[in-house]
Amino acid sequence: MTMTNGASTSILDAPTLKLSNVTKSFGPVVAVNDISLEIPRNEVVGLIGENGAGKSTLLKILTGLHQPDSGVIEANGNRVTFRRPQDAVAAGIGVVHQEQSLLTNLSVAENIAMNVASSKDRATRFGIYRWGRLNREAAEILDRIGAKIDPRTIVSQLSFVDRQMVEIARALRVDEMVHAAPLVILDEPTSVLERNETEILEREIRSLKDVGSVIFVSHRLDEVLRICDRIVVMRHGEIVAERRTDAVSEDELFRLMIGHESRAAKRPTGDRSGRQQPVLEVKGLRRDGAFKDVSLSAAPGHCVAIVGTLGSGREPLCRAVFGAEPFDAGTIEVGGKPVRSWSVHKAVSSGVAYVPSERRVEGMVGGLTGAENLTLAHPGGTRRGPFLKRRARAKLAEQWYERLDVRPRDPRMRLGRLSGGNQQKVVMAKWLLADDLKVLVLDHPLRGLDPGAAETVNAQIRAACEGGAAVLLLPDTLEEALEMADEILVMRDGEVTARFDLSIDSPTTLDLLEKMV
Amino acid sequence: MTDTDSSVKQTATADRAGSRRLENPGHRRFEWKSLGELGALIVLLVVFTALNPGSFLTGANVRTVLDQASQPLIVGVGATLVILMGSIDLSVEGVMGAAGMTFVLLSANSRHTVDLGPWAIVAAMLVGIALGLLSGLIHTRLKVPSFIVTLGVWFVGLGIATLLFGESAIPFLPDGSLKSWPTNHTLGLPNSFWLAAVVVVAGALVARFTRLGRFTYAIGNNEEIARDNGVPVGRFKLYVFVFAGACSALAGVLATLELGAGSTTVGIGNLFLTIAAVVIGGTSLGGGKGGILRTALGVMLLTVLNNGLILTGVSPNLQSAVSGTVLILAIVAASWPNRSSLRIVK
Amino acid sequence: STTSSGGSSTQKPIAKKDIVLVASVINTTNPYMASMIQGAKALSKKLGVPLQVVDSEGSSQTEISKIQAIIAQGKKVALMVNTVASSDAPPIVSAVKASGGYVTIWWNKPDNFNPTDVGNNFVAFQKHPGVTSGECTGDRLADGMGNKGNILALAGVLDSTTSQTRVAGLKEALKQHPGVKLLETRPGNWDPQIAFKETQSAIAKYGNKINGVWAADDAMIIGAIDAIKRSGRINQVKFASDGLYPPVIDMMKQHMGNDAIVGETFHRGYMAAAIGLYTSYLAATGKINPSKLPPEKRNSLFKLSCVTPKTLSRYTKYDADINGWIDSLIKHGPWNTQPVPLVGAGPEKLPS
Amino acid sequence: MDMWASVGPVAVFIVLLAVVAVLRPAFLGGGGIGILAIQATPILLVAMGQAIVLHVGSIDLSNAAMAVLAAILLAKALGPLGAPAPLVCIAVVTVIGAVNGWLIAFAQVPSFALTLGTLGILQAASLVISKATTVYVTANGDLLSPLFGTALASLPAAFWVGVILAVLLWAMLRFTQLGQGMTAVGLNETGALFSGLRTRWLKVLAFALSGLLAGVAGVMIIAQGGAASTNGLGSDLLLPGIAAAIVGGTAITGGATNPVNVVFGALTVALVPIAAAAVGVTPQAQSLVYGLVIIIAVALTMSRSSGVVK
Ligand SMILES: Nc1ncnc2c1ncn2[C@@H]1O[C@H](COP(=O)(O)OP(=O)(O)OP(=O)(O)O)[C@@H](O)[C@H]1O
Ligand SMILES: Nc1ncnc2c1ncn2[C@@H]1O[C@H](COP(=O)(O)OP(=O)(O)OP(=O)(O)O)[C@@H](O)[C@H]1O
Ligand SMILES: [Mg+2]
Ligand SMILES: [Mg+2]
Repeated sequence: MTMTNGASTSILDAPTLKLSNVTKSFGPVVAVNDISLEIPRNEVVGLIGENGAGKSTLLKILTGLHQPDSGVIEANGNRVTFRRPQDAVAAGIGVVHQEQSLLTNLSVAENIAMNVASSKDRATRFGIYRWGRLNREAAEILDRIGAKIDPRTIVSQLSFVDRQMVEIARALRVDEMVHAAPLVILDEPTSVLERNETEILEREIRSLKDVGSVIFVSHRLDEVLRICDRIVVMRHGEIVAERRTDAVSEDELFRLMIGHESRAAKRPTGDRSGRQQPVLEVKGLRRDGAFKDVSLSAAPGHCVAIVGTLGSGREPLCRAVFGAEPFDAGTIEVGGKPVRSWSVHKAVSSGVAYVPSERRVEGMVGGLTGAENLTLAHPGGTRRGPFLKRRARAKLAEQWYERLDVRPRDPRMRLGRLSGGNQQKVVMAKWLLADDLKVLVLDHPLRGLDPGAAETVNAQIRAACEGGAAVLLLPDTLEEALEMADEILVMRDGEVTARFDLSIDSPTTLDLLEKMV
Repeated sequence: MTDTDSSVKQTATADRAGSRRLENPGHRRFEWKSLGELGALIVLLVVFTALNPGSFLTGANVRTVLDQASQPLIVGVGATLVILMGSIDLSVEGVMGAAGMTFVLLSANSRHTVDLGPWAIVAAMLVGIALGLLSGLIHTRLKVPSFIVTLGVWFVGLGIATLLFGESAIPFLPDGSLKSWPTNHTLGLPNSFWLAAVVVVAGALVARFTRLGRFTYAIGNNEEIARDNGVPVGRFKLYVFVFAGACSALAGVLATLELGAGSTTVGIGNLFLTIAAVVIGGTSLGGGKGGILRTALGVMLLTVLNNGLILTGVSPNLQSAVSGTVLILAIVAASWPNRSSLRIVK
Repeated sequence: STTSSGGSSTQKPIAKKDIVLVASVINTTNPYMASMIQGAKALSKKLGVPLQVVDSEGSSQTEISKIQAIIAQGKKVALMVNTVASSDAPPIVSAVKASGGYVTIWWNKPDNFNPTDVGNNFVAFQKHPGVTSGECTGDRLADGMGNKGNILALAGVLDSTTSQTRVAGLKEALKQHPGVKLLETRPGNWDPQIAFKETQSAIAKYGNKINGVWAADDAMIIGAIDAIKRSGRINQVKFASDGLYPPVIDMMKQHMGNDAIVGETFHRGYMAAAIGLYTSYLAATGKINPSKLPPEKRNSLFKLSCVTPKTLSRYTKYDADINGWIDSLIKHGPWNTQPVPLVGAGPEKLPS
Repeated sequence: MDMWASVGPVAVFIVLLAVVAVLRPAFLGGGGIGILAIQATPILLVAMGQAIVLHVGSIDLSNAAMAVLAAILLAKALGPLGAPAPLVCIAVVTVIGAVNGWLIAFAQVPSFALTLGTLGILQAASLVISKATTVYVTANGDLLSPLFGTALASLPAAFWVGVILAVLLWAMLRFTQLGQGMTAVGLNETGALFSGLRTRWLKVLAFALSGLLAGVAGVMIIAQGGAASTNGLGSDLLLPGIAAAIVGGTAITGGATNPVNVVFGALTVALVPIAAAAVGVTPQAQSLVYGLVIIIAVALTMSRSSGVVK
């Protein structure tokens, strides 16, 4: 993949993309404040910043989803205005958004071609689809990134990871379409990827660098340092620092982002004597097609992490414990009592809590206020009989907002309006405020959180342990598992392949990986 | 029912939950389901044939059924596209009335108004297109839910028909070639059915192979994501409403030809029948899933049912109950295998 | 219900200038309804009293609310209402009574709800007997079929008393014609389109067995005739129905299908509307005192005539001179005007 | 924006009323408001039921048919049962509504389709129970006469019953756990489910309430007419009911309802035909005017807080 440089020598000096004084507000919130930035050709620029710093907003401006209130954008030396997403595509900008943006009822090929189909007449002629060509082109690009996906598959049939690969394929397609150097924007593409997919992506990013440039957003600082040439740090809508990768450390980046030093996470410090009656006991649990013969037990204050690759069945297992999915055989005991006709409602009222990975849909009701979300599951003292005590609720919410540093500190704001990290804090708080929390099931609780927010949430998890709850954790990374857990279960193809009691064993990530694949 | 943005994402979750369970995803379930409806249709055919040996499976009755199915089939093509897009069109009967009345009054008729010949059909279609455009514009520009816009346009259409009708005598079409065209046979089947078949096939091709069709599915899946993917959502919504208006208008002309006279209520009964057919066919009212051929199957199912009930002599007082029960059984049966503790249906 | 006990509360006559005539019809597109509006307009012009027409759009709710809206404007109403459903009568009457207006109801009212129970403001209930209509057309149809063969009957809306009495009359008539069999009664909802579809289905079911079609009114027979025409059997099937609507007159005049339409009844929307309105008007102006009227003038059955192709011309003359007929109405009063004089007292009895 | 969502329906109604008052001053003087309230009462009751169902993100196409069924049952039962009859009839349709909700929640079928089916069954039930004729109240009719016979502030007691029910519903949605749960279900059913709410039962409850209010509407029909029939008074409440709910600011997408505003929605919907007739629109053009005014009223009153409008 090399680009004929001859045609574009004249603009070779100009940066691929240049922003000058770009500002964007949503009502009172200034999401992007007077930002000037250059993305030179053949460079990978890392964009980091805590949740709500304005990263996604900036990128949405670059891809025609938002119009800036003021400021100038130049692409390859020419001033441009992106009124619609197609304008950005036409200028050679491809994007993987933070939230998945595939049309799940259409085929992979169609999704990959969607922008093209709506702008240029490559895939359609006189409004008529050329299915053969669509499928061929999609197959080529999927092949290039090593994704074994049939382009005719309907997206809803794909796993989350495969969907992400399709998104990436779509973003990469721009380089085939334009003659100028492409810019590919990746907004937290790795937060849902497993290790090997991430590696493929890294390889792709490097090869893209040869022809164009990349903007890469991630909260995993090690990743950013590995992949990027240059790192831009955002805070409160502004760029607060810009560093070359070789001249910066992870700690420094952390400080630049958050404003203080990292307080390394440590294991929860509950009573871990193991003699205590387990508060969660799973015996021989089986769900056809998902997991089988899973047994585990967790005492109060105990944190059990489950690691495994995609399809290991750990997610359905967690959902079964929470009553959100049925199981075919085996028993679950919560607080010493075996559960019968288990449902989410029963789970919640017996003190089981679940922080799902799909926060916006499953974790919260975006249209309700933060305070309402907080008290949805365990209204406790905020109601009298069937009636709500609105003042008591407001007070409780303010306390928790304070404790978890939720910003903006206004519990009357609709939760959907908060940034992801702040939403996640409220979702955690919803469960933590229960009087009698027994089991806390956490599915990727730190997904998409900035390190600062991650610390807050981690602290809350530890607090829950101290309060006597058992934690069932599906961590983002193996490191997270090693840091947080008392016990690690490795799952593969629905079965537990290994158990490590961290008070006895001290496995390395390699030990874990070995049992996973 | 219509979904919010968030519930569209909920559907996505439900999909995911479904796919988690499926050993071999892809199109298998899809086909099983449509076979189910086909099976139901065959069962009905067998039952009614057994109950009415001499009268049900006769050439005359088959032609009657196909003729009666023709209007809902045509309306169903437009209705399916609108529903696939996640909207709904309640204006069907009003548009049929307005278009039908326009057609009569611009054709040779007993009131001797004007005779534009075939241009009367064009004018009627234009009325339908205009009403579709009205719905689409109000819906996309003023952001009023399609449910309420088309409810209003239903009355607007009826009002236009009533105004056109005025206070004079019923306008009749003269006996002759045009009026008898729908029930005349070609290759043993009524022309009305052939017309409907052409519209259904054309609609199915549009849905599968054109930008209009594919974008309709895209919008139905998730309007915001479709927009982010560069689909000009407003424009294509407008096209679909116009398309649906044209379908209703065509059905209105056909109904008027069949009746041989102008009537404001010429579209009566088509709305609920068509929507029931769309649903029985398996097109999701939330949008994004389903298809025109499925609706055609649904229309045939309901038409055969109605016809069969009449032939079998079921009391007219009970007929609506039988149709209602069949509708409920059909949707419950269709969604029974998909039940799960997390599924959201509106 | 809201109606208080009756009696004859005498109310002062209302000055002509304070009166507004109101004619409430079920819709505006059915020929019978159109004719009712015509009659109301002609009477209004003749009397020099303003008229408001209420289009109920087939809905009880709309009917009642529009009538009440007119009452709310403050004028005294002299009302003629062809009720959408018989259960509409009590609320309309009580609203009119409360405002001091006068109402005459045509065609539909609850059996146990009578003008005499309400008082002067509910002047009268008037109709043409349904049984007579059904008997007349049933009889002609059977004769027209040569006293043998099978009949398909199309009724109106399922819960309409008008339709039910006409069907009862048909069945009564058929007792005299043992050779003629009633295959089935289907609901045509007073609608040509539905009647058309029902007839189509019946043709599919009975095929050539259908020798005659009877309908509870002409709107439906129009749909039925069309369906039979399309099946190519217009020359083999006979028709009879009620109302002698203009399109049916034309078909009869053209001897469609060898005089396929063998029986009709003659009564007119404009006559009914004008009689009803005029009755209310007379009460409003104090020209009649309802409480002094004999029972048959409060709950009245008016004549309807049987029409055959031979006698058609005797009746068509009236339609050519509606104003002339209105003159004769004003001259002879509501109960004595040909061809629709009062013939009896309600309630109508169904044949056992 | 939020401000407008709460006063929009009132404003639209007042403007419409003002137009009528200016063009036909006699309307207000002649007790027009009282008449309007009478007409609005059944619409209001059905519309509130619809609003609650819309609130949890579903729709009920069968509630008008339930009102008619309740009226027919009541006409038959009032004589023999006397005073308990209205309660019995309301209970019957409440159960029918609950069954609707149960099927929708537990068989997981779309409410639009299911209630379309129930509509057919209820119509047949009405026809069979009434033997396809009008059923009259034979005795004890005076039990219900105070509903329209007595007036408070020149509005009939029946209307105030509707208003009180609206306020109760409003309080339920705003001040109770149950109401908040319903809101959560309407906004994001999955999220509500994952918070441990009994979402399915909340839906059942919404449909049961729709049935209950339809039952009360049935009582009003009998109180007004003293008789009921399948195609008579009440049979055409479905569309005005939906229109009133939405003109009253109810979001068709769920989660946003103010029952008190539905009162003004019902008044507006009832006023349109009256106003059209009063202002002198020809009968032929009235349905056209009705359609346009409803669209405009909704365009003015609907809350557009959620981005996507379907
Ligand atoms: N559509 C919108 N309407 C209102 N406010 C918005 C909107 N989009 C973003 N914001 C606000 O703008 C700010 C920046 O949000 P943005 O999504 O750009 O943050 P981010 O840096 O991408 O955070 P994260 O790491 O959580 O993805 C936040 O305060 C957010 O609440
Ligand atoms: N038995 C199975 N048959 C077919 N596909 C399966 C099966 N089990 C899992 N899958 C596929 O694997 C995907 C993810 O499975 P699962 O949720 O169990 O993985 P996980 O280990 O929880 O992943 P993550 O690390 O993302 O939490 C599902 O979407 C599903 O498509
Ligand atoms: Mg972001
Ligand atoms: Mg997973």
